[in-house]
Amino acid sequence: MIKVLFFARLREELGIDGLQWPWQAGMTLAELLSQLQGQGEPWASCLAQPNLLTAVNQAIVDSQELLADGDEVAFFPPVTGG
Amino acid sequence: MIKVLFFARLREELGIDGLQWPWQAGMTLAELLSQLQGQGEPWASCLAQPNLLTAVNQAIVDSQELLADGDEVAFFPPVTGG
Amino acid sequence: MKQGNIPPQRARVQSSPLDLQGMLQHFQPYDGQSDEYPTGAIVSFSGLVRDFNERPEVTALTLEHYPGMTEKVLHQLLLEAQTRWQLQDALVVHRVGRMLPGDIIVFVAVASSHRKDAFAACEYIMDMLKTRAPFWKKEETDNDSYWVDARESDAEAAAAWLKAHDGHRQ
Amino acid sequence: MKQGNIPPQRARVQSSPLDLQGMLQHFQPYDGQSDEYPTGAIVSFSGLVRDFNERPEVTALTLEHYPGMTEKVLHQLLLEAQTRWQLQDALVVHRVGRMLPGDIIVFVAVASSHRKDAFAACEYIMDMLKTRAPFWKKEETDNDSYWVDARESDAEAAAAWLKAHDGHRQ
Repeated sequence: MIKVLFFARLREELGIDGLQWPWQAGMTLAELLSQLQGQGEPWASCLAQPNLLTAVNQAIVDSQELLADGDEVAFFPPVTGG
Repeated sequence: MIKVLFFARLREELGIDGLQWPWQAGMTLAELLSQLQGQGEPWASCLAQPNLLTAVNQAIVDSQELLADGDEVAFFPPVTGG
Repeated sequence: MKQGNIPPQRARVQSSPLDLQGMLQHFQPYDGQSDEYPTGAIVSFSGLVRDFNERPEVTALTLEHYPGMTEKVLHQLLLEAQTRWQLQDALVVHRVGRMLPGDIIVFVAVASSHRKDAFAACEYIMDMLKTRAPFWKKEETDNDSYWVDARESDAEAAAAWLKAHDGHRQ
Repeated sequence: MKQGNIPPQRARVQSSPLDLQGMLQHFQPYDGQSDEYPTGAIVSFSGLVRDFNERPEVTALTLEHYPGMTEKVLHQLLLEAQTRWQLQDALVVHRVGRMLPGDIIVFVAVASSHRKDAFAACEYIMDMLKTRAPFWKKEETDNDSYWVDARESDAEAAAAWLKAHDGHRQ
């Protein structure tokens, strides 16, 4: 399984702060995103936001990242701290 | 009269922290410096140091500055605070 | 005075209020027992909640973060700064939760032998924090609340450091 | 929070020890009674006596100054910084007399709406102080004492600000 997390505006728009998603061998971050978007609205449009950031195991990565079983994947908007 | 002050290394080398010097109409800072140097050593060499800074009435000025009776003139080395 | 790598404990996230004096107590370079005094410069930055930002009448803000990742990123920024400049110590403390105008959001401090290094390292940590640390601000006015948008100027400030090769921004 | 010109009292010279916490008490932007909260950034600089400088084993230093002129120059630097950047407040406190390694020589703090302005103004004040404020350092080692020479790097740092037109150094 993959542990998926959502933060800030994304968490509010999806109405959920996280979920478990089945892992498949060879799965990339881009595939996970595509499967999540496949659940219809609000997933399709929310996860299509152009500036979306993604972290795997708490490090920001790009969409070609290969996922391992048990990974923690987070989706969030550009950061605004400090 | 002109109130003349010396600071730091200059004060130590001259062995004096200040003095009163007669003012003359039309006197520039360069003339005052020349008169002070005219007192022989250690004045001549001390006041010929290349990086000497001069302030008139507590503002740094160049040697063309015209002096007024009662002015406070200070000579000192480059500053090293902070 | 620490001389090795800055430990993870120097990067903190807390929901309790930050006070400048308390922060600096955590950042005294000498305990009165030191044998060596290499630090010549301490630069600190405090970020405060303003009453204007995206809208003119901000009454409060709430900071959300990504627990675990936040601390890692903040510590990583301290280590990066220590790689770029000669530092004896660095500290970053970021507050989360709900805050009011005037409250301190973030405190950064660095100690170096040289003032130029201390200024550059402190500003670097802040500029990078603004674009890489997973915090999100939601502002409140009297009749609304909204997520703050990321600023282009923050992205530019961070990018300028990455282009800089001499330890200073272009 | 002051909005007009920074008053002369914000530039001080003292022979008693400076402590960071006491300094920041003088630099709290808000008293809990404010109506407005324009300050988003406070940057502070503390300069400390190191145990190495021109020679490797400095045991103490004595700072001489030009009473009267010093305070004028320091206040002038605060006003110049306020002209160049948008500042709500600025403070400079410089110690004179004999000091030991670890002691604070100088403290500068500035408050601004924007962090870039606060960093630049604080560094500007320090760089200008180093070349324009009439202070002179005499260092002691175990068997000698000597006047510190002015540094070329300090003159260059000050000159870089005078060439800068966009509020930042070239």
